[in-house]
Amino acid sequence: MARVGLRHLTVTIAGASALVGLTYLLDPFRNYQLATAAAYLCATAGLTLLIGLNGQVSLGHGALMATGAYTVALLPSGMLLLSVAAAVLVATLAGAVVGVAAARLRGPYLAGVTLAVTMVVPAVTTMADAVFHGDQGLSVAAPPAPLWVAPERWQAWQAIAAAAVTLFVLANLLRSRFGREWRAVRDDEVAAQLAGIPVARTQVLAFVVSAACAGLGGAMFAVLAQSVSPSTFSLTLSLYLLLAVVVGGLGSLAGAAWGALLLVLLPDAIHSVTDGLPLGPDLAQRLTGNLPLAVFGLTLVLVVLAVPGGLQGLLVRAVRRLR
Amino acid sequence: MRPLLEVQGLTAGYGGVPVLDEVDLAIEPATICAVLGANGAGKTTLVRALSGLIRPAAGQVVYDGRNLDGVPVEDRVRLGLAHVPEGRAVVEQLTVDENLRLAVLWRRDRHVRRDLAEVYELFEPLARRRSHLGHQLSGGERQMLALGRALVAGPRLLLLDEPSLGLAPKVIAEILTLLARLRDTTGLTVLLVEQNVRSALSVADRSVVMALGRVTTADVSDATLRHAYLGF
Amino acid sequence: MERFVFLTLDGLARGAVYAAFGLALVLIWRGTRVVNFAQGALAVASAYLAYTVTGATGSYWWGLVAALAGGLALGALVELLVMRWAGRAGPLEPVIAALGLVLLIQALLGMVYGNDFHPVDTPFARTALTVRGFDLVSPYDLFVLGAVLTVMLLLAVLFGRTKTGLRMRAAAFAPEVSRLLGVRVGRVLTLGWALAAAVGALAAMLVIPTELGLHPTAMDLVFVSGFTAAVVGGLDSPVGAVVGGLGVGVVLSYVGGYLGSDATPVAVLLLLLTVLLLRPGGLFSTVQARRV
Amino acid sequence: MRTILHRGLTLAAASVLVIAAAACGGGSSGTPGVTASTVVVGTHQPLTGPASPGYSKISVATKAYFDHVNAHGGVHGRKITYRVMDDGYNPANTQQVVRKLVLSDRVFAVLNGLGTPTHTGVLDFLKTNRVPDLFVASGSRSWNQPAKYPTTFGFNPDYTVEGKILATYIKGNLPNRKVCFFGQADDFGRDALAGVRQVLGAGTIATRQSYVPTNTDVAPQLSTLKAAGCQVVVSATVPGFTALAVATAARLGFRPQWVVSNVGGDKTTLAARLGAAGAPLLDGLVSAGYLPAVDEPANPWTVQFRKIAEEYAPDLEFDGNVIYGMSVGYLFVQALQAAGRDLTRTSIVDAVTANGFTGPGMVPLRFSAGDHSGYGGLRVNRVTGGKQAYVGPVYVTDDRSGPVREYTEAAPTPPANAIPVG
Repeated sequence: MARVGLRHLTVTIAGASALVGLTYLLDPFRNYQLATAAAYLCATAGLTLLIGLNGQVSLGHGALMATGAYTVALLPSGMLLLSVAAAVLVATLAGAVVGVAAARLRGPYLAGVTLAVTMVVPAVTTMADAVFHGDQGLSVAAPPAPLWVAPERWQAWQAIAAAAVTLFVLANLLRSRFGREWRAVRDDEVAAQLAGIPVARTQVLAFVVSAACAGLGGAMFAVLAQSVSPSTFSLTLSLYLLLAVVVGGLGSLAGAAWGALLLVLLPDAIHSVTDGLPLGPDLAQRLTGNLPLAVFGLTLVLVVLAVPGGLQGLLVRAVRRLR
Repeated sequence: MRPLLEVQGLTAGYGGVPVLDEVDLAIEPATICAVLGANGAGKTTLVRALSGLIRPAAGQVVYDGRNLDGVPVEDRVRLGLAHVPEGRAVVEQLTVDENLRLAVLWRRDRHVRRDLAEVYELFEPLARRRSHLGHQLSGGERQMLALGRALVAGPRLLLLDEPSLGLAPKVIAEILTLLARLRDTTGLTVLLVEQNVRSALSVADRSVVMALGRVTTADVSDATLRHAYLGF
Repeated sequence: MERFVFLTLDGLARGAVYAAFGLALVLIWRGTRVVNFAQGALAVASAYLAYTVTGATGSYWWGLVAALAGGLALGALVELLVMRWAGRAGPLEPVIAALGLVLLIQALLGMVYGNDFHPVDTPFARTALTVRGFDLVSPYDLFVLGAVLTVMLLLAVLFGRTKTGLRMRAAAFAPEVSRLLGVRVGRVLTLGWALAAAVGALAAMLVIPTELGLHPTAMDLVFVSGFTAAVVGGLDSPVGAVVGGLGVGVVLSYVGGYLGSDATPVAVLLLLLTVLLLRPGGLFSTVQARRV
Repeated sequence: MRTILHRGLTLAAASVLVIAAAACGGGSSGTPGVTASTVVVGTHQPLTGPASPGYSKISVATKAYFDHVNAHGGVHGRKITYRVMDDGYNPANTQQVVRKLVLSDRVFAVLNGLGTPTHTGVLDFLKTNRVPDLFVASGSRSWNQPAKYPTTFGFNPDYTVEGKILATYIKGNLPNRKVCFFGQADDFGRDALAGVRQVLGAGTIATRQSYVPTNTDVAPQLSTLKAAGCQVVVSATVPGFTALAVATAARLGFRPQWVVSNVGGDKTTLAARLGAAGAPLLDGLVSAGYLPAVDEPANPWTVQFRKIAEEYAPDLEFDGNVIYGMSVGYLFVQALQAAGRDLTRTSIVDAVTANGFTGPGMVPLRFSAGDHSGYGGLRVNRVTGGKQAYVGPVYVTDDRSGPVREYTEAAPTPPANAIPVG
């Protein structure tokens, strides 16, 4: 166990160092995209664990990210590390509350409750307007980057660090007794119960862990954007997270990484393509904005129909064939 | 006489693991053929392959001179091939009457009403519980319903998967007697999958034993079979 | 008292639409164990078709017919082209495919019709009938209630009294047994999707004139309410969808009227939690709900 | 374990490839986005999603205006390239697209970024990168913080100014009526209400109701207003909800005098929302504006803008959003001219701060070293017989307790071709 942990640590440090090295090759915009992808990764990794390993579907992870983001925004800006830790703690508590309800519910019923949780976010920010400042949101004064590093690179480092911690913790959890119990519960609840696994507790725990990851992702969102507002954490975000983990490859941390990368790169890539097309003003007006959405939607449908196991599954098969 | 059902080199399985390994089998019309064998021998897989629920990896099934390859499940019943799956598979959310009517929805002829009435005559208890839901029935009643539902379609070949499972000996005897009677009066052909060897053999014209996905003993006398299968 | 009556009637008129929409979700859930997240987008697409037809013929009713026919066709197409092939890897894949369809359909509508709101006329006046100074319902509200009631009766007859309905119920509860009995389950599922999409299209036709107007995202919020309604009622129960829909409509109206519009999402969450913690499968999750 | 390591490294390597392949160097010296023959500016707009109706026309109109200017030789020999990015009114997308504009496309300035929650999120980023952030499309007061955000400038009169002017109209023209308020449950509604109270007095609002954009059932609120016997309803609403409120009130038999905020009071937009059957309900509606109106066929600005729209965006339906987009373009061209031939980010910020711009707005902009808020006044308009025409005097005021004053100078007239003369 300890040896596995050590290996995970080595891999994590190696991977994170490679990415930090990468930040020196990228221009500031790509660094910001990398930072955003890393922030998404915190959330998608937790979500893929919840869905892929525990079979629970949540449409509420956007709301859990919001709890983390608002925590960072509301705490004094001086000690970023402390506010991020507090954000994870608050999201964990929120996850525990939702998770207790979730342990009793299955499939679409859980989806329904988590959907309602997502819809509550803007309502709460409006009702407690004095604290959350409604639709306009709050600004986040993150400590500035050190002078010797470009701000976008610094942001990328922060997000990479958060993602690395998330992946390290999750990888170790998956190898532990908890990980085995999660999988057992997903495969066959009754059998798991007969084998003496406390099913409800396991499910609550899975929800709590993934909520903590979402909280960290949300906190990073706040730091990167230097602001939080409810429309960032709308239902769309929750759905996109879901899309990312499925298209990336459900249940695998690598798949979560592909999904996170996709969320950032795909809209941008499609926009670049449509930008290059010679279009009349009327056609351009109709296509701008709509064409990327159409391509995104079509991609999703095609991946589901033609690429089971998502991108990671595709990659694994390709590597196998090469050998 | 030409066999009603001819199986040649049938190989099938789930997810690449073969469960049936080149099975050959032939059943004459108006006979009862018992397929015996231990749990996991491949009996249920054989029946599912015959009715088309799983696609065979190799081999062929010829029914009444026609190769069934590519004929979907729902068309096989139209050709006169009825399958009563293991565990009776009564649709619990439907009433007895609905379960029965479900089996004749595809029929366009005028005798549907008469055939339904006949089944209710044949299985007295069902008539009394006509409007009860499937999940309210006892095990015996469910078996009657499943059998009646298969018969009302007017099949020529009946595939019965473990009809005796969980039933009282008296009920089992009644069912088997009925099968024998139908064979003699209407010329019904039956493929009877059973673990309950004694009762199966009491009506079977012929029996085969399956083990590890193959037909190991075909056309054997009572004694050999008993020896091979039960060890006495 | 006057206000209470008003809010109740207002809530019921909206709830009827949620009920119809929830019912469409239930139809598909029972047949395929899929929550059709694309239902709102399909319904909006049908409503755009109606918009075009009404624009060309000048008749609301031809538009309504076109929406229903378009809903049938779209539902069948989605089942044949996408959903039939999407459910093989796991339960989540159809959901993702449906979400992909939402993006695709909304984007296509935006390209064809533009991202503007189009006003949609109602066939009856929306002015409330007043009885001794009380605002009661409008003729249009009555039309909505009547249309939803008619559809429910038709569906009840279809499911309870016809051969097709028997096939659909059997295929939903026991697809394999149904196939063994000669039911062409594939066709039945296609029909189920077609019917559900038509019911969804009707809901869209009824609700869009009362909201901001026709827009690719016009049904997003209705989807959330309709889904909530179906979950509260129990996804396996058509009766549950109807009760859930009316319940959600009335609760939203009371909360909006007495506490303020910003509190309604919180009320929805509390309603869901209360119902589901007492009955994790929804209000009508038990045996008696299994009959249509 | 080796597989995990392997996968990790594969992933890292692949990411390097993907991102590096996508990366494109854009290193050029001098002012970003400016060459001898071009100047590139960018914007974020809701082209898709629920906020897109109406607003998605603005950037098309601005672009059409720039095409018109480019066809006449550009500004100081530079053609204007307008890069419009869709953010779907989602602040997270705004973050991405504005960074793409600034860091990757290297735009000279961000022009007319639309929306309060969306634009609030990029203020700090634009400040850090010293990007001129001109003429934000929203009436929030946040854009007026010269000390904190020295490069950000507003455009719209803020909601408080508007509230004060609408209240002045009520005081003068609708005395002794029961005045109520219906507003969006955020800064928009709050700031407008503050302005109304400033003029009418805190205790004079009989009943207040609010809505959230995610709940389209406004019947409960309007039945409350009806029950309270409101005669005048001041409505701080976006167009969709103005239309919804007017239609819902009508079906409840409630016909108050509507006094609607500028952002939600454009008759063309509202009539399109209400349809042929509902449009007559708008008769008598009072709102306010600060730009030339669609229904003023004789106004030379309207004539010119309509001509430009017909030439460069022929399929665009001409409404208040189009005039708004063209006015933004006109103001930006004025600023470019004032910044001089040697265009830098500092020179344009200085030019905007120096102000002195005239037209197409009928009141002056408030820009100065200590004030970055946009237009400082409005003129009340009224729908009569299906036409929305200005009535009464032009008013100017501030967003605090200053008085509401009449502005008496004549409205500016457009130069030839509606291109400002440098």
